[in-house]
Amino acid sequence: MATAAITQERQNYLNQSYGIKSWLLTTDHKRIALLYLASITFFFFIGGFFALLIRLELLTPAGDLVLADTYNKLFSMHGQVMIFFFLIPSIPAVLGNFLVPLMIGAKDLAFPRINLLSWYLYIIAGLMYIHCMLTGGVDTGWTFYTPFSTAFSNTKVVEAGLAIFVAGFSSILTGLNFVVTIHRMRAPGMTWTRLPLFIWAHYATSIIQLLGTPVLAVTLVLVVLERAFHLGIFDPSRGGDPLLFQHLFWFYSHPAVYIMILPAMGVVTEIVPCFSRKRVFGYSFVAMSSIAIAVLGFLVWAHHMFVAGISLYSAMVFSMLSYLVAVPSAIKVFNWTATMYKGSITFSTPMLYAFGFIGLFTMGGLTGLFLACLGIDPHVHDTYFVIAHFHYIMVGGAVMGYLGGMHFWWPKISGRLYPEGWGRLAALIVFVGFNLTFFPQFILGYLGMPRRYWDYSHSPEFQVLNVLSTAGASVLGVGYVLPMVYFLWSMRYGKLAPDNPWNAAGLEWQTTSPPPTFNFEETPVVNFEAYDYEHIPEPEVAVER
Amino acid sequence: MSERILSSKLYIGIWATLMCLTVITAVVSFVDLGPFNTVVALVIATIKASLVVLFFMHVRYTHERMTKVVIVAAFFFLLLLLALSMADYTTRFLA
Amino acid sequence: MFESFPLWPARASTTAAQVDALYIFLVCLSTVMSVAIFTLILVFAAKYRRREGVKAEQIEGSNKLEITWSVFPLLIFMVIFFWGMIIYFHERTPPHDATEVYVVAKQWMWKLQHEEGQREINQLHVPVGRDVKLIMTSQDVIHSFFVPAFRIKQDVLPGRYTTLWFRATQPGTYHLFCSQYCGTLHSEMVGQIVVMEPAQYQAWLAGGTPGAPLAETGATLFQQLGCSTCHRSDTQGRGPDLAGVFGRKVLLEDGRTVIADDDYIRESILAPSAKVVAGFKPIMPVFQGLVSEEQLNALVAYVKSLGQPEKGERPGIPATVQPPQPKVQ
Amino acid sequence: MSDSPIAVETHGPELRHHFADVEQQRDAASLGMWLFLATEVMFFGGMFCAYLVYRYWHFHEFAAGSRSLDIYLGTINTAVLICSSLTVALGVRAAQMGKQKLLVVYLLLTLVFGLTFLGIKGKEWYDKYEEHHIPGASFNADDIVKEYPQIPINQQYEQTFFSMYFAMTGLHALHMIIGVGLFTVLLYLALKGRYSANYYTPIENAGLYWHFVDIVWIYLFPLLYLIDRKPLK
Repeated sequence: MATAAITQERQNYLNQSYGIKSWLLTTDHKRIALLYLASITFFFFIGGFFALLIRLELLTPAGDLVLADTYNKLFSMHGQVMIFFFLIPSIPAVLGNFLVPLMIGAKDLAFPRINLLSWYLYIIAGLMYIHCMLTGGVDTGWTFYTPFSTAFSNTKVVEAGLAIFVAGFSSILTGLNFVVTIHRMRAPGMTWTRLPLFIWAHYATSIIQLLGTPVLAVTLVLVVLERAFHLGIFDPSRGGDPLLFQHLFWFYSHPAVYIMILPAMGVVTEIVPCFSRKRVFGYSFVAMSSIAIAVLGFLVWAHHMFVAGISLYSAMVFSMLSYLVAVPSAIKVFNWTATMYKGSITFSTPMLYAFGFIGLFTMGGLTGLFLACLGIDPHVHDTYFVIAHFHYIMVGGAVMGYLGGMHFWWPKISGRLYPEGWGRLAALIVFVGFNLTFFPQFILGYLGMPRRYWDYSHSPEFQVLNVLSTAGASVLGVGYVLPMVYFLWSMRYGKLAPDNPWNAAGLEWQTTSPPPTFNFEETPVVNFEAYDYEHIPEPEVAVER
Repeated sequence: MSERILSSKLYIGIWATLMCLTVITAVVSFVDLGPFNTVVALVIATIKASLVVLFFMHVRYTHERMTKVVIVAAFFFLLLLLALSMADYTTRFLA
Repeated sequence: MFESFPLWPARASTTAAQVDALYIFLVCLSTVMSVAIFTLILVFAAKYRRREGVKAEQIEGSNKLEITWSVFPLLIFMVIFFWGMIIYFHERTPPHDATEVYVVAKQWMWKLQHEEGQREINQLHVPVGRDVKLIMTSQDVIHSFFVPAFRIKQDVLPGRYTTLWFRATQPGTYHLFCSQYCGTLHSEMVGQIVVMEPAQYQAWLAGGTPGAPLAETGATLFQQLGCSTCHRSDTQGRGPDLAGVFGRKVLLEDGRTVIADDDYIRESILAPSAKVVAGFKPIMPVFQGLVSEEQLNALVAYVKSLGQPEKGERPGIPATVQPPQPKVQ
Repeated sequence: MSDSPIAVETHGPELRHHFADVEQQRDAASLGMWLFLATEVMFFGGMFCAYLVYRYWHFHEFAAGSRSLDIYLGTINTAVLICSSLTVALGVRAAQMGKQKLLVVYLLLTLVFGLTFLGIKGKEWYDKYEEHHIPGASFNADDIVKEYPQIPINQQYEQTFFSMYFAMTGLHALHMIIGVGLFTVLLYLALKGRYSANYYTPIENAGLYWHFVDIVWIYLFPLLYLIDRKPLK
């Protein structure tokens, strides 16, 4: 392994060229990943700010901090920003963009210019959305339910819809790029069964992005047409069926949950073997479960509509199908656990996040069983139970995975080590803060507190749990700011990272940290299986510390 | 890829078939076939679409397995969307 | 400040007991499963933490285990599914003899009307132990009728009826929430369900604002709107005789049959041409925009009250009428 | 699967640096294009789903609305698009053989057919405007109700038919406009002699796009124009 000093002198993708233009016109997937990192972090903190205001408003039962309309805009924009501008691009567009070519031994993604285009589309969408926020915002909830969105809301529905439409194209192009890259750009010897499971997860994610996103796009187009040009498609007073909107919307938006969680599962599947020094238990089952989730994920959407007025019989079918998709998720959890069996486990920050992910995802998944259940859902639907459940999946799951991955690959991305002690502390704070924020919401939900309530002075019995939740949110906020601070700090002051600080398997660790512009000095030839930890020495204690 | 170059006669033959089918489908729509009018219209449309895909889009001659996989996958998911949505609409008002 | 701090909602309907039982089962199951997984992880983390000189043991995987932990959860899931399905079907099939209450939702209030004519706003009085069926529609956007203490919820849609039923078991006052986001004052679209002992309820009915029974209001409207000129009991009417239609199968002009339920009658008033009864022409005027949701409810209640034909089995069902002329689909 | 080594560093201008060879690059471009078309299938699929639902619910109105469309213009437009598909296919063939002049001719012909289609479509839309069949405040289907007294028609549901008609043909036309733009650029580049028998991927992929848009119309034609043309009894 090269010593730190030599690493820094070598040319890499960061010091290859300088200046704004070299970034804004780059086609290097690694630089584009960093562009995405900066932009999604920006939106994460905007969405987080909205969340903060929501939690503050709910501290007291009365609607006393903001106006009702403001509150409605806050939760709508919190949802839209977090989902379309943070979670969906988070792992794929940052870590996936950075790592997919590296992991399969390619010089770049198949279509580097389209990759840059997709970032620009994201930025255009972001600017459109910011414009929408600054000129009044949108109050439809992130779900745009008709006929409220098309005939009743007097906010900027069209602008928000078009912004998300454009963001969708950015997401489609990213997925398209990944699929082609994974099919066509693998290094010699990198067979499908040697692919890291991170790649399998991204492949599955890309399938959803390709086949689901266009349906959302056309649905938003129809909403815009109905609102702006008075076509009668979803509005019952113009002959339409509002439930059709919900069908089309959830056809994308349920699989979209898997766009958010599958890549995080991929990250965890890289971290757990590395810190257990073991190959993944049941490689092919973990790989296939990703594909199964992607496909089955398309069959379950109407479980969001059990009380919406759909037919009893289709509710039955969708409930049963929803249980099918739980099986591959369970398989993954069991396999991660089994991977640790007889390992040689260390507890670095990424591993702590992986533990957190498994724990929170398990709870999120199990509460999903409640919601897919025809007997329970009518009571807990549209209550805080649902809020808690999907935050356990999307924040407890996806964001934990994202942070774990950021820590795991930070040395590769930046060429520097983050402060391990602070990292562990932040992981702990995030875990504690998260549970404190969202666990009380399960109880609130079963008690019957509906979601999207600005004022609950008619039912003050909800207050204690809301106070707990708000307290947790402030802890969680600290937990999220910390990594940003020490990552930024480490870019300048962090110790120089060796090429493979964790002694991890995988091609991305065989190149330098940070990698050169074309990733590998020589095209790697793969003659080993994935997670070949048997033949890799354990890392020096220095990193472990 | 390096596709085979097809003869222009083949293309023109396909084109002529497509034109004929277009006329046929328009004419047949005026004949009362009961519920089969829709079926015939859709079958003809599917034949036409298949001709375009297979010959004009060269899928018949490609050695790429993935192209076919992508086409089949796209229509499979489209069918899922239609079938599962209709599962609701056809049974919604059953007593 | 914190008057009460409940962790479990009141349980005040027959459905609530069923839902709670399944919920408790699921909570136990989830607890067992998560505790099992967390324990395993913690035990592995402790037992197999890195030690000097001890190497990890490489294990490829095990098909047996994989199949076990796929099939076994699936079986449990199917139990949950069937259990849930039974409750759902029960909850979604109102008993035939239930007392009916018409609910009209609008931004941001609930308007309710009893069969007996009492109108209420944001409040519903019901007696203990009687089945109550809610027939609901919305004047504007989608709302949702949610009573946590009854564990029931149903979205209320514009342009059609949705129904919900319950049988209250405990006297008391319970929350009524709108749980589908419906605009600015969504969180103020709340009300109360007052469950009373039957005797008290009778007293309340007697003392409440007098109003004509819903069907009676409907009958008046039926005359005023001129419906009765065509819908007559002699066979001269240009529209089908409505006596005894409700709840029966009706043969349509295009060969389909439908059940003449609330939704069908509603649709036939608002958009008469959509499902024309066999043997009649689509000549009825459209009443969309001419009648309010409340008037519509009254009309539906009236048609319903025409109820069963007398014992003599009048051929009240247009299905038996011979079509006067062949028709195009 | 191309598992060929990525070693060649020197390459011609048409090979991008990160590909191993021209074949890998072309395979990638082709797969990318097909995947894009798959997303387009789902994009139109959402609308087909809406169409199917409402046609099932409001069959009479859909049938009457369909009758009111101009079947001659519809059929002619279908024929025009099929002709354009032929010229595209022949254009790709010309490119494959490196016949640059022929390529230019076919590209031009395609543009002519494409614009003809849009022109006829525009005429049809204008007719709808004249007939007050454009959904919105001024929508009025009295003429249809009068013309087909045998069919029970609800004007609101009739509006739904025309909403679907405009949404579907509108988004199809938008795709046509994009296609015309694309082919204009190709024409310009072909005139500059950019394409050869070795490099014609853009022609081929734009051709795939054009054929796809044609296929969408092949379905839209019977679904919108031919719902029910049987003689009324």
